[in-house]
Formats: sequence, structure tokens, C-alpha cells
Amino acid sequence: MSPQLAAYATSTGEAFQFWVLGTVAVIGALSTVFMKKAVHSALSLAGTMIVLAVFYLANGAYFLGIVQIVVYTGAIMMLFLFVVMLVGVTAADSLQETIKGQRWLAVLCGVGFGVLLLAGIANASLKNFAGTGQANANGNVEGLAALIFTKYVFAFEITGALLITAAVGAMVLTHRERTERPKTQREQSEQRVRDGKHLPPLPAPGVYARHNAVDIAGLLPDGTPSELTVSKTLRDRGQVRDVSAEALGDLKALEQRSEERLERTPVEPAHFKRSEEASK
Amino acid sequence: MSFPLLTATAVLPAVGAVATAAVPAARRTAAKWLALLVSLATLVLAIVVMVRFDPGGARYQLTESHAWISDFGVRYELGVDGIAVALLALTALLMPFIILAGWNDADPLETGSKRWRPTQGFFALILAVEAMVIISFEATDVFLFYIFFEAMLIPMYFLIGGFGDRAHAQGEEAASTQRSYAAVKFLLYNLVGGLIMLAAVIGLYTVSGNFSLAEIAQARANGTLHMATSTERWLFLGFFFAFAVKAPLWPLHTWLPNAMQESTAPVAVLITAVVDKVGTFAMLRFCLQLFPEASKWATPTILVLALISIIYGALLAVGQRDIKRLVAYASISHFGFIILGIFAMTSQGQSGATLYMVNHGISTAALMLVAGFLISRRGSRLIADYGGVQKVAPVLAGTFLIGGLATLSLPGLAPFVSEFLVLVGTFTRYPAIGIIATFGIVLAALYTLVLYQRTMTGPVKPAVAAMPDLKARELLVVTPLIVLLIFLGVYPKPVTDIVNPAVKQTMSDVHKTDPKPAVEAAK
Amino acid sequence: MNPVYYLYLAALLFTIGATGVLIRRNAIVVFMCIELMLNACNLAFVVFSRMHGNLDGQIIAFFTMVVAAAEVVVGLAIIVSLFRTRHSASVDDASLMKL
Amino acid sequence: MNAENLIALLIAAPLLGAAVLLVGGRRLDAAGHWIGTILSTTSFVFGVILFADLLGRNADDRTLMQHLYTWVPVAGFQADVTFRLDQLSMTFVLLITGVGSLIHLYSVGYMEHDERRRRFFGYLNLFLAAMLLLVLADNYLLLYVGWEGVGLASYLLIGFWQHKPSAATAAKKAFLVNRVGDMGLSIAIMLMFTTFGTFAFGPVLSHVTDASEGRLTAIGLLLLLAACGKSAQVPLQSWLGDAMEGPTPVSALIHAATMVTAGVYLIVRSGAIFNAAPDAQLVVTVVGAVTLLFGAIVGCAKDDIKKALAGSTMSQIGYMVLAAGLGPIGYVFAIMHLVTHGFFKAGLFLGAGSVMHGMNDEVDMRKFGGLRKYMPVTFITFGLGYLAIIGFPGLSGFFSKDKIIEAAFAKGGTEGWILGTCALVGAAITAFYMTRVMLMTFFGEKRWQPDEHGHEPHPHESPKVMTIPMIVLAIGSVFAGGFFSIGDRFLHWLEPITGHSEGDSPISAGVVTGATMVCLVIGVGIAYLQYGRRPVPAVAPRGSLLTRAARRDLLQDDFNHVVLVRGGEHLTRSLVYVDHTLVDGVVNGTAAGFGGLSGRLRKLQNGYARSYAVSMFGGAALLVAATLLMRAV
Repeated sequence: MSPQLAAYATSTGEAFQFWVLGTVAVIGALSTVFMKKAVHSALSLAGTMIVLAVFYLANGAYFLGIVQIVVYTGAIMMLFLFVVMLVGVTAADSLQETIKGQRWLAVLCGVGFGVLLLAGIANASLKNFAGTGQANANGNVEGLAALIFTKYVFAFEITGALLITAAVGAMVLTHRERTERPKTQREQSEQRVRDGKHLPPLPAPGVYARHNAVDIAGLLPDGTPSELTVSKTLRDRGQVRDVSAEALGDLKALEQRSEERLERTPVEPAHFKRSEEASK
Repeated sequence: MSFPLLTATAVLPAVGAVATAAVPAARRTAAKWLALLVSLATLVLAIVVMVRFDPGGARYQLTESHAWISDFGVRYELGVDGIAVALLALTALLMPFIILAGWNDADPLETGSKRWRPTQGFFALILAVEAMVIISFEATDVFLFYIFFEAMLIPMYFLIGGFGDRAHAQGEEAASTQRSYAAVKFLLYNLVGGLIMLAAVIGLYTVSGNFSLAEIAQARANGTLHMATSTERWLFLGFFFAFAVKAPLWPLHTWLPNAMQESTAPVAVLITAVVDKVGTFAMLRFCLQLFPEASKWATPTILVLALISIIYGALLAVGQRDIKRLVAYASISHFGFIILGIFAMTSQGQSGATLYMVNHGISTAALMLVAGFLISRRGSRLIADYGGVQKVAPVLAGTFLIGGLATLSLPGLAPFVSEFLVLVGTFTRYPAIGIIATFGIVLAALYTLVLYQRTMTGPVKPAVAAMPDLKARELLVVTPLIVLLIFLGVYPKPVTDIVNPAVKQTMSDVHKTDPKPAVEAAK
Repeated sequence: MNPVYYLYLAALLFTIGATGVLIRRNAIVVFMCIELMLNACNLAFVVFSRMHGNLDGQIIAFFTMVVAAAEVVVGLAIIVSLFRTRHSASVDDASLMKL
Repeated sequence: MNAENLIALLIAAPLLGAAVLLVGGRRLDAAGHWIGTILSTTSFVFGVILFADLLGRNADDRTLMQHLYTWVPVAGFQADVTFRLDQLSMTFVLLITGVGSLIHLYSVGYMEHDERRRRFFGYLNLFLAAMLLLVLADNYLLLYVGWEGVGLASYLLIGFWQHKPSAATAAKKAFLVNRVGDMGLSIAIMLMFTTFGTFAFGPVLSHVTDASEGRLTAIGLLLLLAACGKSAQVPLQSWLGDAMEGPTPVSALIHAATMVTAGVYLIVRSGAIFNAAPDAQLVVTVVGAVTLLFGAIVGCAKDDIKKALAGSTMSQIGYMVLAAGLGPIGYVFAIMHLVTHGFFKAGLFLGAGSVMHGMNDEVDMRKFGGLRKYMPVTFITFGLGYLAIIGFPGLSGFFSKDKIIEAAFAKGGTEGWILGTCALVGAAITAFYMTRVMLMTFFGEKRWQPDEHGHEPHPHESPKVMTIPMIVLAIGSVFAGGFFSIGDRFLHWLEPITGHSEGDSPISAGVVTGATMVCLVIGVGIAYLQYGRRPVPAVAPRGSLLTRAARRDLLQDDFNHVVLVRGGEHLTRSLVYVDHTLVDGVVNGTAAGFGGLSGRLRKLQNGYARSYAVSMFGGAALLVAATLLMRAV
């Protein structure tokens, strides 16, 4: 078997690996797109990336394969996960389309583009694979280094500048400059009195709750949930769990039971109008 | 290297425009004087050009040539022939009068914001137009010409849309709407023309690989540059369309009445007496030189269109109720004559057409500026609002009459010479067209005299009873124009001497000779 | 097996990523899809490298990774600050790109 | 100093006057009229000097040329400013400056109370300059300048009282109708240029034989059109009656003695062309004959003294044109009648002006009557003019008109008979309407009444400054004809220029004279029976159909109104509509179409980044497709 043919025809092991892992990669990619929750998408993507790392290795790009795992999967994807945490892990996106015709067009373009690409590849004469054996003769890392620090040295330097810029940019974007002296506690409370806001400490969640979860709003005496009892982050994410119906049901059952026990006639439930509710 | 005189004639007003625009808001009067001085200095330069120009010398003189965009063979090439010199002189000559006539037209109505500087803008725009027009006349590189031919639209757009007559019958808001309409219409028409021309310019480049007018014309004459008949025709049409819009030729004329009606009188003069001349000038310089065969091919159609312009413009002028609109339609009629002269392909026709451009510039300036003075006094453009002005403001009426008489080509005033030359030139080759065009002179008398009669004669209307006569500044504007009209009517030889050699050249470009008189032909 | 199949895989992944960009509204997921597209390209480059027998393709892939890293850093920062002001990470909330 | 160099001064003097008076402003109000009169007289003096110079030369050496400068040189088209003074132009120069100066003098008195008198004299001087340019020009183009120049002066002077809408309208009408004629002249010049390559008198007239008759006929007819316009011949005669809106001296100078005769000058000057184009000549005679009857009939019906005289002018010029159309038989007599007519018609108009001056500017003859007692000088001078115009034996009109009638018969053949008869009938009608004017104005009972303000006119004789010109003109009307005819002086004077032939008259001169006398007596007799024996009604009777038509200028104005004015108004109005809706509409429609399209397209721009991304992606797909396709091909 000539070296050329060797490069051209891969080993059966690699073929097996390709078909198995390739399937995994495609499934990962698809679930990245179609998972409702961002966390799931991120995990699927990480899976795909690891598969790709293996493929890099298989193609003789040892350095890249490792970098893919360390940098991409290890660092970048973790960054994604952090952001997902910040923004809300469990928040599920609605996959309902809001722009008219967008999905159809997108799919049409996607399919069209894919078919074209595949056709293009099929059409190209890609018979001659030189293989990376010769290039990697002195070791893959050394080979890359030789190129990076000679032929691509300018690009490399510029990339460095880019990274610094990106780092600074990220800081500028996320950093909120405090332009005034932070308010003291006294000032804060005075401010609160002046604004007529909620003065006492915020109520604790879980009143009348079946369990003490933080995402369930405490109920007011009339049975309506008070969102003040849930942390602001959860409120912003829209992750307050509404259990008022169940709680009211419980309440009713409790009242009924006590009536039966005490043999009393039911009283009309009072209608409260609280400032707290009005401000909601 | 000798002093770049031609560049100087264009750069001076351009610099003047920037300087005028930079004058602080409070120093309005300084801006006016600055603009006036710059325009006068430009006039001096133009006179120097005229003196330095040798009618018997080379075709293009005072040439300057520098590489500009060498990848596309675009050069900064300037040069003037007799026709260009005449029009350059006209432009430089009219500018001081336009500025002087518009002295108070752009004063802010109330002293509002300190940064509000309409006056500076007005005069700066006028000077900018002057610079661009001058360089269009001087450019001998097609691309260079095209750039300024188009760039002219920008300041003109603002001049039309931004400054109008003070008092308006329907109130300031309606006036403003109509102004923007007119300005946009002006812009759109000319842009469409310009874009088509751009395509033709590119086409010309792909065919010739060159933008230099002289070189292409030379190559065409030598036969080294062959164009397929259809190619030449298409390119010709592309160029001609742009020029016909600018000129304007029927049926591409409808922007002109709107633009002239809505802008102030000095700007209207700027449009019709100066900017539009670039169109007719370019027909003579570019269409005929670059595409002689196609020009001959298109001649019958163009002549008929020009003829329609003449008669149609005159008839519409008769039917107008608005003074400025009337003058605009009269101008359309006159542009018909100019185009007729150019495409009659006779020496008389083309010399006459060139002379016509100059004379029409002066006569329209006289008529329109006086009309502007009249309108500014009464605050109305409607003819029906006037009557008996002659009684209260005899000098105004007299100058108006002279302007009108020039418009109807009274012998003894400059336009007569040119109009007659055009007619003779047309008649020698196309008798029928010449005869029909002659009807134009009867119609010209009709619309001019009807205008004069309705505004100036008859019983004095109450609204004009207190109308003051011309002031010193206004007289200073009108008198030189009238003197010039009479002088060029009595002694046009200085201009014809400059123009004739250039026309001779153009005639040889299109391989045409004047028809022989019947008596000689018979022998 | 012919290594050209890697290219088919790359094309497929790229297309999936592109379609994902178009149909997801969550900015983070959109971002992930972009990453997916970049990775697909990288795979193609690596395969090209193998095909030509030199390392230039890998170099390009390497640069792509660096650029992608920079992009992610800035992009995620933008998403975070957007979320802070809008309390949403939907790309459709910002429909300001019109006259 | 050579006599040639004086020629330009002939024109320069009044031109200077016009410039000074019109530009000078109010400062010259006090002296303006005298400046004008002096400069016009100066011109006359130059004219006399030149005349003396010409008389001192041989008959065939009486052409003086003065080349001033080259006017318009363009390739083959060479127009020079060159003046030619020969016997023909000399005759006109003397008539124009002579009568012109007299009328200047008269106007000093007539316009005394007009606050714009200075300007009036400026216009008069302008007219003189233009008219002199017309007759002195050596080429048709320069002649054209003078031709339109007199038109301008006529326009300014007819409309001198601009505050009267009727005057302004009349002025405009005069100019416009003249423009139609001018169009003929300008086309004629173009045709000459294409035929001969020049339009100078000398080369054109000496090469006439080289050109085809068709071209010559065309040139002739076009020149005739020009002449019709300027000389108020049918069909372009309608402006002359209205032109009487101008001050009376203007009517006398421009619309009687000089400008309106320019057409005759043009035809006589271009005699060589007409001689070679018999068809054109025939048309000229027909036009002349028709106009002489037309004008005479109109003159019979008018009650406005100036309009009656205007009709008469039209008719008399008809005689001249008729004579000019006869060719060499008639040229000399056309000019002779022109000169004598210049005297007596100017005199008549000045007389009419004098009457109006005394009658508070009343022009209706039905409100005159018996004025001979109040204005003796006017009566006598007017009477002499009257006798001259009707051709009373021994007076100017007798000699000149008789010759024309003779010449008409001498044309020969049927044409001769018809033309001669027309001329004879014209003579009878002339006698009738002039007698009518005379009787209604100076004889009978006084018929004037107080006007609405209760002012009764007090007829009085005009001041000396007005009567002296009238007397001088009356002397001219009496003696000029005799002076010219005795020994055929005028004939010998003009013959070198115009040529002359006797023709072959079918009837002897004596018979013609007798017939003319008979016509005269008939005309006067009928008029006397109608207006002398019976009192003249103060309000015009309804009259016959012909009378009513004649009062309306034989319906020419109605025709013009219906066909030209109405039609023109409709045409322009519909064109304005077309321009607005059709021409502009196409463009606006295109714009609206694009507007609608862009309205649709802008919906694509919904602001969603994802939407844009789809388009980008689609575009990328297309690019890939295109690339692949290119490779496949």
C-alpha cells in the first residue's frame, strides 16, 4: 500500500469512530438548537465540541484537539454556563415563532444552503489526501509553532492585541462605574420613608407553603400571593411559582374542616385592599 | 510650470464659499461683502482668461493636466475653447449681479438662535455653484466633468429648497411644502439624468479605455477607436438624456417651472442662466465631439423635440398666471432654440446657439431679477395682483420692459442676433423647421407683452399704489445688464470672434459643412 | 472510508448552526449556534490540512479559536449588560433596526 | 469731410436725443421737448446737406455708402452695419426728418400739459432713429432692425397713455400683428441667405436673375407679408384703427406719414425681386386694391375722426401698394404718392389733433359741427389737406393719385381694367368719406354738449407752435404734387433706382383723369347730399348691414377674436392642463409607482435582527449557488 493510498483510505477503526461519533455530533448540534433550556443547549454543544476534539486528533491535529477540549469545552463553554446561570438556568424559552414566515424561511435557507454545500463538496475533486504524516514529522506542536512564529507572526501578534481588547471590552461592558458615594444605611432608610415604600423588612417566603422553597411567594391573609416575598432575581427571571390556587384550596379545606368540627356557619370572606397589592 | 489660471477661476469661488460659510452669525453683512468681492475677483480672473485666450490658437488653451485616478485613466484635465470661454465669462459676469440682487433675500426673518446663519449659507451655496459650473465648463476629462455636473445638484437643491420668496399668498407653511416639492423634483429629474449619464460614462470608458475628451475625439477622428454603431448610439443617448434634462428639453422640462417658481429670483436666474447652460454646453462639447455619427443619427428627432419645446414653451408661457412660471416657460422655449441651433449642424446655428446661451443668460437675468424686485415689493407672484406699476415706478417698469423686449428678441438687443443666427442656421438645412420655429418669435412677443400689459399698464391698483421705484442697489444690478444687452446687440463681434473658431472645429468633428447658397450650388 | 466525509459532517454542522441562529430567540443560544458554526469551519480546516499535507489549515483553525474566544468574551458581556437593562435575553426585544 | 460720413449722423442725432431723454430722468423735464425737437431738426439739416450733395452729383452717381463696422460675422453669414443713401432713401430721409421735425414742434404744444412729455419726445426721437435706420440700411438684416425698431417706437407711443387699458391693448395688438409681418421678413431674409448667400441689397438685387422664379416668388410673398404688417394692408390691417389710441401727433407721424409707408418702401426697394416674380407682383396689386377699397369703406362708417382718417390712411397706402405691385410702371408714383400723402395726411391728422385739442379731446365727429368759425387756421389747413387727398385738380393728391390710376390701367389686360376700376371706385369713396369728415366737423350746426361734469367745450384755435406745422404741411399738400410732376422731376430723380416704364395703357391719360374727376364729383356730391343738406344726427343711426360691418372694421376684429384669441386661449389653457396632468403626470406616476413599491419593500425591514440574518443567509446561499453554477459552466 502506497503512502498516498494510506492517507486516502482511512483505517476501519477511524471509519467506525467517525460514524459513531459523527452521529453523536449531529445529535448534539440538533439538540443545541432545539433544546428549550439554555443549559441543555450548552451541554449538548459541549458534547459536540468534545466529539470534534476527537476528530481533530484523528485528523492529526493533536495540538488543536487538546486546545479544543481545554480552551473551548473547558473555558468557553463554562463561560457560557456562567452566563446562563446569571440569566436564569431553568428559564425555558418558548419556541413559538413570533416573526411571520421566519421559521419557514430559515429552514428553507438552511436546507438550501446545506444542499448546496454538500453538492459543492461532492462536486469537488477531493481525491488526493496528502495526510499530515510529513507535516507532523517533527511533532505537531513544533510544526505549528514554527509556522505561527514565522509565517503567521503578524497575525499572531494581532490576535494577541485582539484578546486584550476583548478582555478590556468585556470589563467595560459589564462593569458599572459608581459615580457617587454609596448611600449609608441611614440615608437609605430615610429615602425609603420619603418615598413611602415598604418600610418593614420584606416578608419571608413560604407562608402557608407546602414547603419552604424560595421560589414560592408567601400568601397574604386573603390568600393572594405577595411577590415581595420572593427574591428579586427570581422575580426578574419570571421564576416565581404560583401556588395560590392550591393554597386557597388548602385554606378552604381547612375552614370546612374546622366548621364541621365547630359546627359554625360560614362567614363571608373579607375583601382587603392593601397598599402593597395596589402597588404591585 | 505656469500659473494654473483655470484652476484658479474655480478654486477662488470654492474657497470663497467656505470662507463665507465660516463667517460668524452676527456678521451677516460681512458675509455678503465677502461673497460679492469673491465673485468680482472671479470675474477679473475670467476676464484674464478671455484676454489670454487666443481665438486663432490651438483648440484647447490654458490647459492643465495632472494624473488623478491613474488606475482608471482619470485625469484632472482643464482647457477652454472659444465656447467655454464665452460661457465662463457669462457665469463669472452674472454672479456679482446675482449676489447683489439677492443681497437681502436670505436675511433671517427674526434674530433667533445665534447659530442660525441662513445668509452665510445662501451666499456660500451660490459661490459653490459658481465654482462647480466653472469647472464643468473647463473640464476636458469626461469623468471630471461628470463629477461636477452632478455635484452641482447638491448646492442647487439647498438653494431651491431652503430659500424662497418672503411673502407667499398661501402662508409660509404651504410655501415651504411647495418649495421642498420643487427642490426634490429638481433633484430627482437631474439625478435620473445623471445616473443614466454615469452608465454612459462607464460605457465610454470600457469602449475607449480613456476619459480624455481630446484623446477620444482624436482617436475617433483617426479611426483608431472604432465604436459599433449601436454602441455609439446608446452612449450618445445616455449623455444626451442627462443634458436634455438639464437644458431642459421637452418633455423633460417640468422641473424647471417648479424650481424657478419656488426659488428666489436670483436663484431662479442661477438655475436658468447659469446651471442649465451646462447642459446645452455639454451637448455641444461632449455629444457632438464624442459621438458625431450618433449625433447625426439623432438629429431629426432632437430637432423635432426642440421645435416642440419652442412652440410649447411659448404657448404655455402665454397661459401662465405666475410671473416666474411664465419666465420659466419662456426659458424652455429659448432652450429649444439653443438646442435647435446646436443640432442644425451649421456654423450659424452653432455660433448662434453659443451666443444664445450667453445672451439668454443676460436677458433672463435682467428680466427675472427685475421681476424679483417687483415681487419682493408686492409679495405676490401672481400677474393678476399687479397693474399700473408703470405709473408709480417708471424706472422699474422701464427696465422690466427692456428685459421683456430682450426676451422677445427685439433687434438691437443681444438675443436678436443669436436667435436670428439660430434660425438662419436651421433654415439653411431644414427650411420647414426653421419656418415653424419662427412662429416662436410671434408667441414670444405675445407672452412678453401680455405680461407687461397686465402688470405695468392700466389703472393703478390700490395694492401697488405705494410701491417704491428701484433703489440704488437694484439699479446697480440692472443697469450693467441692460448696457450689456444693448452692447452685445449692436456689436456682438467680440463674442463671435471667440466662438467661431471653436464652432468650426466642432463642425469638422461631425464632418459637416454649411450648405451652399442655391445660386452657387446651381453653378 | 474517505476523509471527505468529515467535510460533509462539517457542512451539516454549519447548516444546523446557521438555522439555529435564525430560529432561536435566546441570545445565548444564538451565540452557541454561532460557536457551532465556527467549530464546523474549524473541522473543515483541519481536514483541509490533512488533505494538503501541511499545517496551514490547523493554524487557521487555531486563529479561529482565538477569535472565537475573544468574540465570546465580548458577546457574553454584551448579553449580560443587555439582560441587566432589559431583563431579557431575547434578540427580538430589540427591534430598533429600522427607520 | 466726405458726405458719406454724415449718413451715420442722420441716425445718431435722434438716437442721442432718445438716449438722453429716456435716461436723463426728471432733470430734463423742463427742456426735454426742445432737446428732442432740436435733435430731430439737426437730423433734418444733415438730410438737407446730403440732399444738396446728391443734387450736385451725376444722376448715376448718387449712391453714397458708409460702412461702419462688421456686425455679425459667422462663416458665410456676414452682416455689416453699412448705410446706403441713394435717391430713394434720400426721399424718405427728407420726408421723415422734415415731417418729423414739424410734428415735434407741434407736439411741444399738443403735449404741453402732459407730465410725461419728456418721455414722449424721447420715444419720438427713438422712432426717428429707427425709421432712418430702416430706410438707410444697406442690407435686409439691418433694415429688419429698423423695421422692428419702428415697431417698438410705435408700441411705446400708441400705449403712451398706459393708464388707459384700451391704449395698452392697442399697443400690444399693433406690436403683435406687426410681429406676424416681421416673421415674413425674417423668413424672407433667411431664404435670401440660402439663395444668394447674402442679404445685402447690392448683391441680392443684382443677382436676382440667377435664382429660380419659385424662390423669388416665395421671397416676394414673404416681403409682402412683412409689408402688410407694417403698412396695415389686408389681412394684417386690424391694428391701425386701434393705434389711434396714441396721441394725435403720433398718429400723424407714425401712422400716417412715415412708418406705415415702410411696407411700400420695402416693396419698391426690392423691386428687382418683384420684377422677376410676376406672381408675387400680382398678389401685391391684389392686396393693394383690396385694401384701398377696404380702408375706404371703413373710413366711410367711422364717427371717430381719427379712425376715419386711419381708414383713409389704410386706403391711401393701398394705392401705394397697388402702384408698387405694378412694377416699374408704378414704383415712382407709389413713392410720389407716399410723399404727398405724407404731407396731406400728416396735415389732416394735425388738424384733427387741433380740433380735439380745442374740444376737450373729443373724437366723435357727431359732437363737432360748425367749427370753422372757431378754428379758422385749422379749418383752412384741414381744408387744403382735404382737397389734396380727394385729388382736387392742381393739388398734390391730384397728381400722385391720378398717376397711380393711370398706371393701374397701364398694367394692361383684364388685370389692368380691374385694378384701374378699383382705383377709380376708391377715388370716389375717398371723396365721399373725406367730404363727410369735412362737413361733419367744420360745417353745419354745433352739436357739442356739456360732458357729465357740466363742462361745455370752448372750441378755440390752437397755439402758434401747433398751427405753424399745420400751415407748413398745408403748403406741402398744395404744392408738392405740382412741384414733383412738372417736368417729371420726381420721375427723373428716382428713375436710376427704381427704373421706369410707361406701360401700354388701353385708354389715354386724359380719359383717366376725366373719369377720376367724375368719380370725385360723385363722391363729394353724395356726401354733400347726405351730410351737408341734412342735419347730422347726434347719435349714429343703425345703418345698413355694410355700414354696421364697416363700423366694426368689416368684422376683421371679430374674426380675429373668435379664431385667434379664443382659439389661442383654449389652446394655451388645454396645454397648461396637458403639461400639468400628462407630462408631469407621467413623471409623478412613475414616482408614485416607485413609492408604492418601496412601501411594500420597507415592510421587509421590520427591525428584527433575525429577519435580517435570514436575508443575509439567503444571500450567502445564492452566492454559493452562483459560484457553483459558474464552475459547472
